[in-house]
Amino acid sequence: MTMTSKPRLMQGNEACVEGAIAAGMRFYAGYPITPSTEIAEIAAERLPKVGGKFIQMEDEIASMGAVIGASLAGLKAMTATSGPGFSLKQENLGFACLTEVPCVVVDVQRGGPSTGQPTMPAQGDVMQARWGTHGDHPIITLSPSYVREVFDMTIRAFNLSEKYRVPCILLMDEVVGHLRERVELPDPASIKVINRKRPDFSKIEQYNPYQDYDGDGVPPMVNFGEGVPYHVTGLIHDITGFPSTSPAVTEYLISRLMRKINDNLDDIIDYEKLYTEDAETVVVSFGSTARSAIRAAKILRKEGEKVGVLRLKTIWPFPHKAIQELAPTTKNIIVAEMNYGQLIEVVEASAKGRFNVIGLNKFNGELISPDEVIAKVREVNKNA
Amino acid sequence: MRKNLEKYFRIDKLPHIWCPGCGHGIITGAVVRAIDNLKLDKDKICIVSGIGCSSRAPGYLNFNTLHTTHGRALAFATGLKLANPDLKVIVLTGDGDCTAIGGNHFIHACRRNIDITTVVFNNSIYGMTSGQYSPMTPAGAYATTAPYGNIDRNFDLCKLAQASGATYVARGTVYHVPQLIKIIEKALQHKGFSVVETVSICPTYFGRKNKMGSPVKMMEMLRDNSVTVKAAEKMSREELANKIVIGEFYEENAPEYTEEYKKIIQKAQGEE
Amino acid sequence: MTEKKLEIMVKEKVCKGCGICVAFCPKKVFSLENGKPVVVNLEACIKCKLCELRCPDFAIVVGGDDDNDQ
Amino acid sequence: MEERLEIRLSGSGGQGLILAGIILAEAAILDGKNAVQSQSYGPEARGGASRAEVVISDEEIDYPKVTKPQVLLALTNEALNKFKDNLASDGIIIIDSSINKPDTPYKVIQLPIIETARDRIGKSMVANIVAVGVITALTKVVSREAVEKAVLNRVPKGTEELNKKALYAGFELGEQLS
Repeated sequence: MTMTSKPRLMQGNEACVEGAIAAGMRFYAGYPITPSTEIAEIAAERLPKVGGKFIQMEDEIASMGAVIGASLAGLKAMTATSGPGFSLKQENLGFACLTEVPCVVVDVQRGGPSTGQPTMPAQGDVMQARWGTHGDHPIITLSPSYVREVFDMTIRAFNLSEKYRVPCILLMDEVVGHLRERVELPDPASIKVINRKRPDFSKIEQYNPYQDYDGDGVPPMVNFGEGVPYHVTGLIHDITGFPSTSPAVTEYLISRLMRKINDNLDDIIDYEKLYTEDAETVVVSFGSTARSAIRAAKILRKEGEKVGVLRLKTIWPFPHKAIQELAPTTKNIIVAEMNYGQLIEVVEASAKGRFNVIGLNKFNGELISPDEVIAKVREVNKNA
Repeated sequence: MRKNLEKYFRIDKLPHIWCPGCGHGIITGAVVRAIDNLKLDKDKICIVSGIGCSSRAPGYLNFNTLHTTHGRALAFATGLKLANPDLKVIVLTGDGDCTAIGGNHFIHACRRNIDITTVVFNNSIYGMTSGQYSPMTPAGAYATTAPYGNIDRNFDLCKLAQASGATYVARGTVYHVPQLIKIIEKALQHKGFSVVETVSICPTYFGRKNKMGSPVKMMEMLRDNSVTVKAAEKMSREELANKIVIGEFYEENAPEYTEEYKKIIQKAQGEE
Repeated sequence: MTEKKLEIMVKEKVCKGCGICVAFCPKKVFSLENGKPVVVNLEACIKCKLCELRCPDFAIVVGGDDDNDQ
Repeated sequence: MEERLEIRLSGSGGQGLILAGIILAEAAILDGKNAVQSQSYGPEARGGASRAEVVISDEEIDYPKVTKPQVLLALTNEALNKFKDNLASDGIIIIDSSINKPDTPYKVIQLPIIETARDRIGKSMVANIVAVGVITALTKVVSREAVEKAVLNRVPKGTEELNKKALYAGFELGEQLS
C-alpha cells in the first residue's frame, strides 16, 4: 500500500471506524460501553458524511439484530462492544453465523468477568469470541496490536466476512483501542475491498439462498428488496432456506459452514514471526501484549538469548500450522496473554507435547510488561 | 385459497403448523388481504418475526421473510428499514415475543416512530412452548407455569404502545375480520410506527387450561366481550373490566425516523 | 348483483375442521359432517365471505375460482 | 538501545491531562518523530485519579506504556505520591506549587502551574496547557512550533487564543528554570 496521508495521531478506536468506512461500512448500530464507546461516537459523526447510517439502539442485543437486518438489506454493517455487551450479542451473533449474514463485531476487551474493570485492559474474551454462542459454527476472529493495524485489520474483517459470509470478530483490547499512535493511512484507491458474492442469474434458474452453486461452500447472496424473495431463519434449514429436521440436511449444513472456513485457512490465517528461525524459546502472543513480547525479544536478542515471537493476527480459526511449523530448534513456547490462561490451551493442543508450553499470564488490569516477558524467558531458558 | 392471494403465499409450505381453530391463520389471512387491497409492491415487502407460533407466519408468505431470534424481530426490522427505507417492513410477533423478551425493543421502536407496521398476534399464552403465561395473560387465568392462577397483571398493549410513542395504535380480533383488515390497511398506509394488537385464540393451550371449550366457544367469547372504542367511552371502569376494546385508539402525524435520518445525512454532508 | 352461479369451495385437504365457518355463518350455509364443513344451504349464502375471512386454514373460497372481488 | 523518551502526566480527572498527553504526542509527530499516547483512568469522569502517558522515539515504538519516565508531571499530592519513586535515573519531577515538595533523589521542579492558569490567564481549566508549555520549555522534547500547532488543533473551537496564552505562559515559567 502506498502511503499518502500525512502522519497523524490517531486512536485505535478511531482507526477502527476509518478502516470500516474504507472497507465500505455504511451501517453501524451500537450501545455505549467502555472502552469501545469512541467507536460509536466517531461512527455517528462519520457515517452520515459518507451517506451511511448510524443508530444507537436500546441495548446490545438490539444492536446486533439491527446490524444483521441492515446487512440483509445490503449494507456492510458493524457493531462494537466490550465483554458484557459481547455476551449479550451472542445469540444474535450465532444467528448471523447460521444464516450466513456478513457483519463485523468489534470487542474491545476490558478487565474481569461481569462488570469487571471497565477502564482496564484484558484479553479475557478469547474463548468467548470462539465459543460464546451455542452450537457448532465457524467464526473468524482477528486481533490487532497497533493502531495502524486496527485500520488494516478492520478492512480485512469486512473482506473476510463478505467473502465467506461469516461474522468476523475484531478482538481488540483496551490498550489498542485507546492508544493514540502515529499513523499514516494508505491511498484509498490502493485498498482492496471485497464484496459479497452475488448470484449469476444467467446461470441460475431458481435461486436457492443456501445452495452451494460454486462448490466453495459459500452461497451467493441476494439482498432483501432486490426482487428475489427468500426466507431467512435461524432454524436449521435446507438449501431453499426453509426449516428442516432431517439429519442429512442438518449434517450437510453444519459441515458446509465449517468447510467454507476450514478449506481456506491459508487465506484467513495471518501471523507475524520475529526471530523464530533459530529460536529456542518462542513467545506466542497477540493484541497489545504482543508489543511487549516484541520489545522483550529485541532486548534479549542483543544479549544473545535465542528468543523469537509469534504474533497471532488471526486467533480463530486457530493457526495450528504456525505453531507446528516452528523451527526445529524451538523447545519452549511461552504464551503471553492478559488472562488466566485461555489461548494456551489451544497452543498446548497444537504442540501435542512437542514443545514445552508455559503460560505468562496477567489478569490484574495491567498490560504485561517487557520486563515480565524477559524474566519469564530467562527463567524458562535457565530451566531448559 | 382465493386465486389472487396465492402469489402472496408459499403454497408448497401449506398447510401450516398451527392447531385446528388457531386464530393465527386468520390474522395471517387478514395481513395478506390488506396487502392485496393496497396493491403494495410485493418485492419491497419484508416480513420479520421473532420466535413462537405467530412468528412462523413469515415462512408461509412469499415476500422477503426473516425469522429472527426470540423477541428481537423489531431490532432486526429497524436495521432493515433504516438501511433501506424503500422497504416496506412488517413485523409479525406474538404477545410473549413482543411484550416479554422483546418488550424493550417494542417500546423503543414506538419511541423512534420508525416506519414499521407491527401486528401482534395476542393469544395470551406461549403456544410454541406449550402454554406458559405471558405478560398478556389476564390475571387469574391458568397456564402451565401458573397452575394456581396467574397473579401477574397484564399489559394493555395499546396503552403501552401509545405511551411509548407509536403513532398509529389499534386493536382488532380474529372474530371481527373485516374490521381487522381495515385497520391493518390503515396501519400499513400510516407513515410511522403502527401497532395493531390482534386478539387471537389458542384453543389448544390457553383454551384447554382455562376450560374455554372449542375454538367456536372461544370465538363466541371474543364476539360477546368486544366493545368498540366509541362504546367503551361511555362505559365505566367496572363495566369494562373483562371487555376487549376494539378499534382505533390513536393516530398522529409525527416525524418518522428514516426521514429524520435523511436530514441528518444532509446536515452532515452540508458541513463538509 | 349479476346472475353468476354462486359456488363455495371448501378444500377438505387443508381444512383442520375447527368448525368456525359452520358456527358463525349468519345464514347457516354449512353443516359439519365427519368433522369437516359441508355446504348444505348454498341458496341462503349472501356472499358476506365471513367464513372465508375467518377460516384459519385458507380452506374456503366463496364465489369459486373466478371470483375476484373480495 | 534506541532513544526513547517517556513522559507521565498525572493528577485528577478533569484536569485535562489526557488532552495534554495528546498534544505532546501530536507535537512529536509534527516534529517527524514517533509517538504514542495512552491513558489510565478510573470510572469517574471527574475527580478520580487520572494519568496520561506519552512515549516519544525516533524508532518504532513497540511497548506503548511508560515504565520509567524521564519526566513526571504531578498536579496533585496523590498523583505525586503514587508515581514519585519510579522514574528513569535522570528523571525530573515537575510539580505544581500547591503540592508538598517530596523527599526524593530525583530532580524536582516546582512551578505555579495552576496559579498561573487561574490568576494570569483567568481560567484554572487551562492548567494542562500551561503544563504542556512548561514541559516543552524545560525538556525540549518537542518543538515550540509543533506544540503550538498541536494545541490549536486539539483545543475546542473558540478557545484557541486563551490556550495559546496559556501555552506561552507555560513557556515562560519553564524558561526561568531551564
